Amino acid sequence: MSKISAADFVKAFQKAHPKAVKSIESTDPRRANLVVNNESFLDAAKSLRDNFGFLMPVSGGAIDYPDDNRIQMIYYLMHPSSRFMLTYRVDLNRDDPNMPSLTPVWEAMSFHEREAHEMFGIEFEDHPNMIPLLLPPEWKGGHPLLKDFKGEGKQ
Amino acid sequence: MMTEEQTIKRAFDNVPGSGAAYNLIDFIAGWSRKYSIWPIHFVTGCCSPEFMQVSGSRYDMERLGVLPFASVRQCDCIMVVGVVSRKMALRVKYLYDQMGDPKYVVAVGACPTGKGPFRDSYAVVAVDDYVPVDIYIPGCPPRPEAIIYGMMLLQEKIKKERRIGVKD
Amino acid sequence: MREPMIKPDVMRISWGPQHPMSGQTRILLDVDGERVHRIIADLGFTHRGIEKILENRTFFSGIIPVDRMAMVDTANMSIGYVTAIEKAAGIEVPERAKWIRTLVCEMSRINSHLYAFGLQAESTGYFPAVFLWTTVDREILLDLFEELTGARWSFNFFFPGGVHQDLPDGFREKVLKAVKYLRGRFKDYWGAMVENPLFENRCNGVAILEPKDALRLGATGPVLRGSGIDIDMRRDEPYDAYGDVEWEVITEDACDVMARTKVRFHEIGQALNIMEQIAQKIPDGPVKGRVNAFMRVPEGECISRVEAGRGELGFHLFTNGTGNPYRVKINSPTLRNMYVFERLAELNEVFIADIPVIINSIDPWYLDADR
Amino acid sequence: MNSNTLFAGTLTSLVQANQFSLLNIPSMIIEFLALNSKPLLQVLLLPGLGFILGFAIFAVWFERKFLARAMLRVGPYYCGGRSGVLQVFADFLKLFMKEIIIPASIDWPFFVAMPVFLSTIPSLALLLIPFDSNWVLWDVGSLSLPMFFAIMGISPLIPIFSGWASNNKYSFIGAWRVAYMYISGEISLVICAAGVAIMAGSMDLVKIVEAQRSMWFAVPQFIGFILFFLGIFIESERTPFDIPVAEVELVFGWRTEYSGILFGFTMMAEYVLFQAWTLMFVTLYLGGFNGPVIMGMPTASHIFWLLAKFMVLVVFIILLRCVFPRLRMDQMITLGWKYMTPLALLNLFFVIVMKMLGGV
Repeated sequence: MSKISAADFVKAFQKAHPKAVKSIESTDPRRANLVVNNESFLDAAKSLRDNFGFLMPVSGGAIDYPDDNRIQMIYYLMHPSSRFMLTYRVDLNRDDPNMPSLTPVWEAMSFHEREAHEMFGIEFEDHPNMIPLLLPPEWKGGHPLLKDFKGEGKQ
Repeated sequence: MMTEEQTIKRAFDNVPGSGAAYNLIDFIAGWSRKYSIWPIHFVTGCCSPEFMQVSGSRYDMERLGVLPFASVRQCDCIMVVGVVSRKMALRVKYLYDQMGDPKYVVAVGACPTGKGPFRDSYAVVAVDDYVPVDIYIPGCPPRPEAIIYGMMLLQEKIKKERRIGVKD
Repeated sequence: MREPMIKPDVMRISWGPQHPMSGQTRILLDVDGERVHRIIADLGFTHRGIEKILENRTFFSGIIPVDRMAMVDTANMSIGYVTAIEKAAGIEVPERAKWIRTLVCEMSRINSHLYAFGLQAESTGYFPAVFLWTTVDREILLDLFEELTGARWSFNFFFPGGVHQDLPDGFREKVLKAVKYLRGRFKDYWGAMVENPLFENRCNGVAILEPKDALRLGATGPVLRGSGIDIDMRRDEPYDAYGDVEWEVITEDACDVMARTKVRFHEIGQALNIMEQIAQKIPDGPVKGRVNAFMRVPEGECISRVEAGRGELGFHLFTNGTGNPYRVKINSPTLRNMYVFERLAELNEVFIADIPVIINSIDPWYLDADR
Repeated sequence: MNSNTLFAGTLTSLVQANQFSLLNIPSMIIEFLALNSKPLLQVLLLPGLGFILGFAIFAVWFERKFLARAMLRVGPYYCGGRSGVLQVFADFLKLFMKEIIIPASIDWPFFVAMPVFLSTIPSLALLLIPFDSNWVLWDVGSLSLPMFFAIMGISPLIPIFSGWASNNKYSFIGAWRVAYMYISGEISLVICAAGVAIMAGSMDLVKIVEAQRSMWFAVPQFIGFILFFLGIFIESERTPFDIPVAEVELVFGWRTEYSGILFGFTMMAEYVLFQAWTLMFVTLYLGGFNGPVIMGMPTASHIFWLLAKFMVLVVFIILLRCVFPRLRMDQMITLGWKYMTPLALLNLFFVIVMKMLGGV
């Protein structure tokens, strides 16, 4: 896999997918942030893997912004030869958070999507095995990492 | 448990010297149980490396006859080592139920005792909501000396136990 | 678990959480005789909600639960969080404090790898000799930790802006002595484990993880480097004094359990080198800056990535100008490696007897996977 | 007197000899004891109960203390005056007074009966071992070697039955591991023993021992010696062949479900098996009760020599426990069928050639 710097990647991706990109920036030679539209999310992910060489999934997680009524889902990807990290993000509607699963693209995102599902209530379409990862199966207390989670335990 | 023992006792109560015999049996049982505490290979949380050090070479709990065993059927003691989450607490209860009768529970560390550093967590419970605990050893993690002292307290407790004999 | 069985005539074994080799997780195995067709990991038995706890605590008191994420690797856990806070708040760390942090982190790494060896030896049925030798040798490190920080395992020694105490008198000589002793001991371990033919039988060629699979499945740490890919956060994103001391990234090309064990062996060698260099040429100066314990961090986000004993540990810290973090996302190494472990049965022919060996070659610490 | 009968005079013959009356009973008992003092001593002490129990108690204590030293620690210490000698008694008494759990789903008659057979069957085989030329408790003449293997052939069935009866997945896998392991391990042992019998010209264990007066069979049959030594580990399920009870893989193998004193029996059975096979090894290859040959002169044969060789071997075998990891099941089967059995046949071939050339 050829080497590419984070700044070059930013330019190249913006050129390749001008419509998909909501915002893209590289604040640091080892970091790049990319926010894409909801619709072109899956295609952009496939392009990242196949054309840009982000072969290595690192992690995935979400963050809740109740004031803006959105949940941002973040995937952490690594470029194995040039060793910079891309945070690949998408904004979801907080009332009905659903999005296509990236498990078909990066297999190892399975655990992280399961975690985001139970912690934030995000529905992932086409996830092969959506069962709780960390919380007990009989858990009924809601989604703990949402900002309005108050309860402790079963309710 | 208690009722069965009481009927046994009632059957021979009129025989002279039965109290002494019961006390003798209790003494032997207490002695043997005291020196042969077999805790189960079971870790619930993060005090496990300290528990490993205690059963390891410098502190060597086998001096007291404490020998960890693999299967719950053969064990006498659950050492709840470290934080107990909701998912794990059920398993602690299952294990306690599966264990053969003279059975003891030792809570090692601050987390099973109260909730320790995770006091404000939604997923952590105190273990004594689920199983009865004999000895609490506080600390995060407790020092090896504290764990050994806790086991010695358990030994004292077992030695004084009167299951069929005359209770003081 | 609601997952269906892969074949109707296999037996599903529940392995743990009470099992001598399961640790704090449950593993479901679909076995046909001795062959394992499928591994399913059931995590979450030590889920404490650390990410939620951190949101409700100040930056300083958040270090305490982060410290307890991996008890054998405490320093490398808290260094990640502390580095993230320093980046977000723009705090400068004195040079000497950086060197002391590196020293403690490397001691912690040795501690963690010793734990891995001990269990690796035990998982092959080697219980008596090697497993308990590691406990003796770990005491050497624990004594050093205790002298330096006051606690054996969970020292909350790092904080944004420095470390709590300077090195005590005579500590550098003790470190050099310990390094010399441990070098001698590791020759013993090498002879007893890597060069023992029966141990080689159990480990060579077991659970092969090809480099492309290692990348695809997101392996990290010694598992990734055992597959021949040299990614090490200490070199790629140097933090603390790693840029100033001489060491090298270890990789092995065999891709199997033995390769991962050897990576850990050599990493201990490198860690001993680093410890020696630090003890010899640590600069003078203050060890802590002037930092408000109830500080407010300006709005923003930052990612810190450090190399813990088990692999890359990342903290994604979101701040909103208050005294608490807005959200902390912890990318734990064990969660990534557990996914690799789940898939290893499909990539290789795995027997029941290999399962403990493979688990311990992954070297999981479920408390950091579950958070 | 028929050598096959155990006791010199049975009770019926005593009753016939003295006219039976109640007053005669004490004198009859005394007479019985006097006539049968030696067999009684054998049953109670040397090859019998005392030896088996004493060895099991000693070996458990010794193994725990000795392994503890190898692990750089102390081992049992406080129980029994700073030495831990009473540790085994404490464990046994505790197990004796512990609740026996019989789960609802198991086959309980088998489950309860098997631990009893587990230690009695190897003890039966142990009675065939000659401790001296006239110190054989169960003297079956030229059948003693086949009889030993016949009885020992039954012993692996017991773990298989108990593993099946336990109705536990780990026990079940452990039970089938026992089956695989014994089949692949025991055949080569029988072939090795056949080599010994051919060389000695008899299947009587006493004659086999006496044939080794000038030279132990370990020297001409070195391959068989090594194989049989491996066989002790396989048959008594010791590391590196403790595959059926592999603690880190199957919780306790076929012993997982046993609790209380039943588990105590399974623990004891391990040592009885160990004892029987080690004694057999000494008898077949290390000259049994023969003394060592010093300066070309054989020393007097005595029961002491057997026990001394036995104890040295036991210490050595326990020592080996701390240096080996465990083998995997497929490696064990490969070892048994690809290496041990052909080598045992090679050994047998050498023996036959030597016998034909009249070398021995």
